[in-house]
Amino acid sequence: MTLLDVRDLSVRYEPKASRPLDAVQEVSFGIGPGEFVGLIGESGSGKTTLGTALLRLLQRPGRISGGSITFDGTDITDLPEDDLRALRWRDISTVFQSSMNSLNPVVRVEGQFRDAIEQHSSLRGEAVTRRIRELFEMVIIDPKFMTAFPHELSGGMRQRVNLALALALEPKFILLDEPTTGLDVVVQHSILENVRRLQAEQGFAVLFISHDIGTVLDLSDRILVMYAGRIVEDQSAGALLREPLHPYTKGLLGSYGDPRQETVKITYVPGRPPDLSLPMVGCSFAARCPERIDLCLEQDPPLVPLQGGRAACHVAVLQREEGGAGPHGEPKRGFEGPQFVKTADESRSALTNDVVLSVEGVGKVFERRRGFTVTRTEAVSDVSFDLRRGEVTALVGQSGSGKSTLARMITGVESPTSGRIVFHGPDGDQQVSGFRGRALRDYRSDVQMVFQDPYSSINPAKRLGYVLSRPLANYQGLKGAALRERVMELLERVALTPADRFVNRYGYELSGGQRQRVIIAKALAVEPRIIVADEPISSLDVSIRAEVLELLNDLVKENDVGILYITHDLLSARMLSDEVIVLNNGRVVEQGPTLDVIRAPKDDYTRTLLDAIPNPF
Amino acid sequence: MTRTRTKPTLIVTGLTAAALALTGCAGSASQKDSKASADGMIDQLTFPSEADAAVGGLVNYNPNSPKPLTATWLYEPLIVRNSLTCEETPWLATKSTWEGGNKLTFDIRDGVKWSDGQAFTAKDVAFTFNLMKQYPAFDKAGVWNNTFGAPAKSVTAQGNQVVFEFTGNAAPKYDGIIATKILPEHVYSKVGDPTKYVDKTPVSTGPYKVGSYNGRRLVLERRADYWQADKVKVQKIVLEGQYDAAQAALKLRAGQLDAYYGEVPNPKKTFVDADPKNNHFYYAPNGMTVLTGNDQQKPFSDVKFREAISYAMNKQDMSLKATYGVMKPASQTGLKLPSMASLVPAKYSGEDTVLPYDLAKANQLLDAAGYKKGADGKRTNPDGSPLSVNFSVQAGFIDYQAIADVVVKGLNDIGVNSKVTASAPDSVDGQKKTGDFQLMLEYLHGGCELAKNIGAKLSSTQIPTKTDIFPNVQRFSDPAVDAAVTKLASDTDKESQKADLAPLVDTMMTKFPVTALIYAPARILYRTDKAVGWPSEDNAYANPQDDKLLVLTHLTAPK
Amino acid sequence: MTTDTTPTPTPGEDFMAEGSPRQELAVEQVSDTARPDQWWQVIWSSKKARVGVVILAVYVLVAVFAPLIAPQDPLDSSFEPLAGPSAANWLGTTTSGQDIASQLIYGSRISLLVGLFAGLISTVIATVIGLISGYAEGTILDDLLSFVTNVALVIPALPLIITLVAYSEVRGIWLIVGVISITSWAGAARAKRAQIISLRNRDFVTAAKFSGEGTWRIVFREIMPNMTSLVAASFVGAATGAIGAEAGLAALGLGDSQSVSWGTMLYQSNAQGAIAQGLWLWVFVPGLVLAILMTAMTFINFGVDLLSNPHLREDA
Amino acid sequence: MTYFARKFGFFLATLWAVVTLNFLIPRLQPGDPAEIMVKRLAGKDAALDPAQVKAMRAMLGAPDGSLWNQYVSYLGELVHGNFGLSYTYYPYKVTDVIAQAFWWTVVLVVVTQVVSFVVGIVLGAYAAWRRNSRLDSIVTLGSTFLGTLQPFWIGLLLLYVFGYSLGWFPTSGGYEESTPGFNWPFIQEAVSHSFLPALALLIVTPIGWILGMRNTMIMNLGEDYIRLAKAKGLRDRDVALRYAARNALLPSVTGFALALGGVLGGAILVETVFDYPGLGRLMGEAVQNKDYPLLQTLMLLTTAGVLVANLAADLLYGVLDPRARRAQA
Repeated sequence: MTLLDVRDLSVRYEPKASRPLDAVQEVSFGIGPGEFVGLIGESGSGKTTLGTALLRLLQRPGRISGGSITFDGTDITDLPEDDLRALRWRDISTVFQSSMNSLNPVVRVEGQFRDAIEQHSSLRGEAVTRRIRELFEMVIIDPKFMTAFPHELSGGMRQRVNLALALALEPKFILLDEPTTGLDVVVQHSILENVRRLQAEQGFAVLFISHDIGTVLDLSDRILVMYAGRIVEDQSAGALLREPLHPYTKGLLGSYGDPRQETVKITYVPGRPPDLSLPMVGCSFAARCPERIDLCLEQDPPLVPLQGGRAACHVAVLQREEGGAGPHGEPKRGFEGPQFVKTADESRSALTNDVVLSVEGVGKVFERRRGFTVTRTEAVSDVSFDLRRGEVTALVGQSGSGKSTLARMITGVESPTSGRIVFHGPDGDQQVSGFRGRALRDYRSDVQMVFQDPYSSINPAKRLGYVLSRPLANYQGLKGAALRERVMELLERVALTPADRFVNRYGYELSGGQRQRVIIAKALAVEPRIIVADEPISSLDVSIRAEVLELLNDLVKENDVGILYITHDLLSARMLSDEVIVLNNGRVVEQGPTLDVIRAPKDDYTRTLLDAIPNPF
Repeated sequence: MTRTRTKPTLIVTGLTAAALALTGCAGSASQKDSKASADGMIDQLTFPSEADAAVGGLVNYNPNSPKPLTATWLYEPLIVRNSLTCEETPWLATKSTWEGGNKLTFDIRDGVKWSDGQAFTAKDVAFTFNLMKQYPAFDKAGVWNNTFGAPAKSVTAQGNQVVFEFTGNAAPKYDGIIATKILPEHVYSKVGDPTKYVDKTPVSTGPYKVGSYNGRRLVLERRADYWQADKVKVQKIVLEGQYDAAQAALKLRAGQLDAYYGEVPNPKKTFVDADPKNNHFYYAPNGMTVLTGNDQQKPFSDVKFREAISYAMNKQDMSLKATYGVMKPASQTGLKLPSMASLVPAKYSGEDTVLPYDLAKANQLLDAAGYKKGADGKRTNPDGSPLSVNFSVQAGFIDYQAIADVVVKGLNDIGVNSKVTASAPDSVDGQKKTGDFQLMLEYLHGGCELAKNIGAKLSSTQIPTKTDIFPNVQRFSDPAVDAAVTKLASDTDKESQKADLAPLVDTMMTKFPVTALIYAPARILYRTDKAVGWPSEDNAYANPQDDKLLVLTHLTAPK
Repeated sequence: MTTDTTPTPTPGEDFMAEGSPRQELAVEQVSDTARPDQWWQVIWSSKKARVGVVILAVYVLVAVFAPLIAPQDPLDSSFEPLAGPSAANWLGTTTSGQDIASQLIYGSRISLLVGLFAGLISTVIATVIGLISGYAEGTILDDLLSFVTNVALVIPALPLIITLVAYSEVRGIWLIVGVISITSWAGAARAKRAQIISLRNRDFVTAAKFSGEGTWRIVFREIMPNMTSLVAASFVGAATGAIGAEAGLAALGLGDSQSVSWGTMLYQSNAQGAIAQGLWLWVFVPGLVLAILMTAMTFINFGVDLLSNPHLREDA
Repeated sequence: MTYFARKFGFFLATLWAVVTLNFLIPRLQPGDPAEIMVKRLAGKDAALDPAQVKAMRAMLGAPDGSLWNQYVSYLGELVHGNFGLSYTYYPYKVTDVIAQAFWWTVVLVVVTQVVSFVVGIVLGAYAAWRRNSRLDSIVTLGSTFLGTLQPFWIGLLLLYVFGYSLGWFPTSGGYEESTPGFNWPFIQEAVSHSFLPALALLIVTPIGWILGMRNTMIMNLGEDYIRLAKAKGLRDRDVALRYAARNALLPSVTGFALALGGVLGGAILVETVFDYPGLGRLMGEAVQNKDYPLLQTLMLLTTAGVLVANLAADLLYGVLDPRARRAQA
């Protein structure tokens, strides 16, 4: 018997001012008691909407427009709020994505447990406190933090608290909506361990929503893959890994690879998901699908049982029906789309070019004066490395490891407190330290930056043409037709073609990958010697990350620019960089040619980072 | 239209009024009043508060403080002079005598008692004036300085007389001296600096003593031992509240006020019509609004121009628009008529000295004087330069603004290009001091001390300075007139004063230093249900606004 | 790109939008789904704002065409004073024989002019000070400007306005505009400072620095366009406040007494004890039309608020 | 520590700026207090008697010396708590005069502010919670319209309807026949006299709170912790009060302090319309009379009050919002 039974569930957003949108379309699935189910999909696929609908927390203009949700035998689709209340938290609880905001900022943590517990149980007073203490211990947090305010807890602690809160009444079902997004890999890992352990102990059912198939694979019994508001594949974790049915699932799996291998291939799914507010004919993935056949453009594939699971793909069905021998060929395990390949040889040829910038024993200490006490924080200490023309140096570490401080020093925003940074420019060597005004501006014609968040790094009020033309006008004094021509060139250079379709667009009209291309084009505009790329792929959907990496890789080769690639992810470092520097707490713990570091890590920390790479293979 | 009410600047007060002005049915205290009692006595009359203080509870009866709770009913002057007819009524002094202009003697009344029972003597009077010498801030009459006449040498009590000796002619100081409130020596000699003395327990000679004060409502009780107690029929006077026009009208209509002295626009409609039997008003001409050009600048430096425009003034219209027709057009003599009719020189007596509104004549005079009309209908100066007049009017003075509109219309009608600029009243005062103006409205007071009023208006010694506004705002200067004013000032004799006045009136009528427009009133609105005997047009025995003590002695219960 | 079925018509969609029903092969498509609604659509989507816009439009029309609409010259005092409503004088006449209806109609000009200009000036001051101060957050310049802003914020405005107006030599509409402007900018400046502080650390600002943009250009060309809704809201708010302030000042007798405005009408009517004389319309109509105009403008701001605060949408 | 030092430093600096402005503004005005006083006293001002003006100047003794000297001595006097003698109520001290009016206004303003704040917050929160309901529309639209009415106009209307037509309330003053003090007749009178002014202020002021609260609350209702609270199955009332309203209240608290300045300004109009014996009317009178010492002290008092209120709001904010507390630590 199923605990949660979802049948033909549809959710529709009907904003007054714009087109209605079916965010979830006729979704059906079930979750058994104690089952751990993963729900994967990229942003906009409707997975969070689905989760919200299951909790009956949809807000206008969203509403359940069809289907039913049955929980433990009770149809909760239209259950009145008063009846639903009895079910909430006692049977169904949740951990939301944003650990920052899901606790009431002005109430002590204890109070937020207490109200839920007192609402749904007969525990009162000291008994409640005892229960909360118990819960804290369960998620491995010192119970003294019970009386803390949410902002006094670190992000990881807060998410553990949320987890403890979800478990407060020993529910039968917990919805985890990207519970570890935004947290450090290491923290992420320990929280997920915790979840797994508790689930094993207490036997609640979980629906785990994530955009990252890697995190879910080893936790889940079963995985649902969602694309464009529908479930396109439903298989047990093992089967899915062994034999993914839907090309999209293959694309997701293909985004990962083993960085230790001789040749690493990672694939990406080009393009972007369809606009759900427009009517659709055929398969919603067809536009991006390398295995597409004509039927896909005409008929929407239903989700049908296949290979013990379910899939919504004409090709997969036909291939299985034909037994692999028919016109549609063998089922393929990998994604047949574009891929980015890096061989060991490529990596070995590194560290031979001219040095354009050298970091020599650099340290940075921040002093904060509070009253009479001065707090000194050593953000970076004694870091040395070189950036070379046409090569990529990866700076790997978690947030707080000092990577961003280094980037700020290299881009001249801040000065090192010890050591020095020397730029070997066309006008001779130049010490980089706390430039101001004109000097900073001049230096930036040689050093450019690619930002982490492509959504906020393009001015939403300006057209792309304007954004790209500014550095050209400022540094190269281009005007009029010459300027426009150069802008077009840049767009073509980063494969935003035809350029005239993009030049008058706004940033928000583009997909994340396209936006990141614009940022890269902008960085290229001034023909810099160095580009500092600060986590350029971390906020992109997994399925398109390789696309941006590939572009960066091409740039290094063709433009002979030196890139400082900042990341927390060793896989992408392997794909892109020639040299890796692993930073931990402001210190270099390991440094060397990429392959050496990855294949023979000497430091524990490096190993932790390597372990954090999801390895579906 | 004197600027009697406090209309400048913050006139929210005006708003209140409007609403209040409705039906006035909020009955309370003063309603349960008094009908005439058998002995002709009146139980109680209610007047508006004299100290227009926003906060109550700050008790001070010191008559020389800026805002005593009452300046009328406690301390008394030597002589009350009706400022309309200039008749004198002996008060604490029974008689005054000038010897030349240098020596003034008062005979002090016997049998007057201070309210604490001590006898009032000439020494109190001498004390009061000598106090002014010691504390110039007390010297409101200017006895010891040289404003309007020579300073005093000494003031001494000689038996029941008080003798003032001056260093020179001091005749114009008379008004100030007789109006000075006499203080008890046995109290004020012990208080140190009298200007800083907070007088909470007044010892006075007046008809009333303080009954109670709760911070808002001052109740004054009749003194049975008052020296002319037989003439005082009102048992109790209540001073309560400050009202603006409409509010006052309402209170009056409701019988919650028995008299009001501020401006009430359209008194007939807002007050009298509500109860024509009991409700009355008397707006006595007390001075006049005059049109003042800067006589030292073109075009107003030209007598012919001043004359011409004087005929373009539609005074009837001004009267109507600014005063609802209550105040009549004023005589160009500069004298308030009819109350000063006797002072009009023979040359003009019997003649209508109110200039007619005659555009044709004005045009003709301008043509003759060389102010040619251009094709656009606008005149130019005789030298051909463009002629334009900027009229500064006190912003917020509604009646002035109404008059200004009529003035400008008249000027434009005769081709004198004019426009009105509204400025803050204080700025207009500033212009008076600097002379940086072309044309404005102003007031000519019709007081009894002619030299201080019409005289000062014409005397070149009275041109405003950078720090002080003196009356000759138009900056008229004529040595012959100055001599006449000096003569007038030094004369203490009525008949010779009349003769001295003749050249001044003549100057007004022929040189047009300023143009008289309409009279400005001293006002009273009153009810006759509790008391009768108020001054009126037919019986102008007192200036209704200034001579309240005198009015009191005329009030009796209605028959 | 084949477009074989008619796309659902969407307001504001241009011919380049590739949202065809068959989105096949649209690998590099540029979508318009993420495009925010156009500002007029957002404002118009609020019923309150619609009502406000319509009312304001009526007022503007009346002001523009006042000479055509008004039956009389508002300053012509040649009518019989204190007349009741008639064909010539729709709302009767004042004590000085002026036509009340015409004054009312012409009065809209002053109110709208003051609202427009005082709103503009105050918004410009607030924007410049707020933006510079916020962009320079943490520097002496910011401390200084914040200090000035805070001082301006705590000083009670009305006494300040009264004193300033009383001080001035000549009272004209521009004085009123000026005084209102310089006493009303502080709150908006503070809001803008807060807003730019949240915007100035966005990556696009850093990106602009890397493009070699100067500070002024970054503040006014890069950041400011992202604050248009806030600027618009503060303009409408400032204009509404200015209209009220003008009326208040005029009603205190501190207005431009040579021009006809609703405030001066109130002042004159009260000073003349209009209610006592039964001239009801003279007192209450100006106050009412004023309140309606200000309400309409506040309604418009409900719509403008939707721009900067999408949470508020979906209502009305 | 630094937080408080900074706040207090700012407080002092602002106070200084305000003191200086207070000193300058009245002096920048044209008009001579002595002349004005004589005009008002004489009652027939245009006939300005130079002798009286002279006497008055001697009495008021001001202003003399250069502006700078005046300023220095002004500051010196302030430091000693000596605000001078009022011109209008000479020879009473400014502080005595203000003491008379102080409580009238403080009671009026505090009561109306607190009531309108509470009413505004409650209505705003309720409107947001029941968003798009009929009540929401009535509250938003109604408060908008009322909030745009001019205070004096409202005052007139109230006076006419309740004071004169219906006669329910007295129309002017703060009391009538009773003796001020803690006695029943006085309190009765004071309350009935304050009712209409308070109502006039109450009609106009809540709009800001209503709309502000409604908007923040609507924004807060979209926050995750609200969703979580709902998911926890808490009762609506708890979610609305403990979660949504509690958080939405925060911005209004600082707003409350700032609004005091505006209210004192508005009190000038309302107090004048109702002839209410408070600070607002006193200030109007002081402006008219060019009573520099009184005007300066009143403006100083008002701004200092607003400043103190701001400081208090900052501190209160720390109590209400634990996040701010850490920033202060």
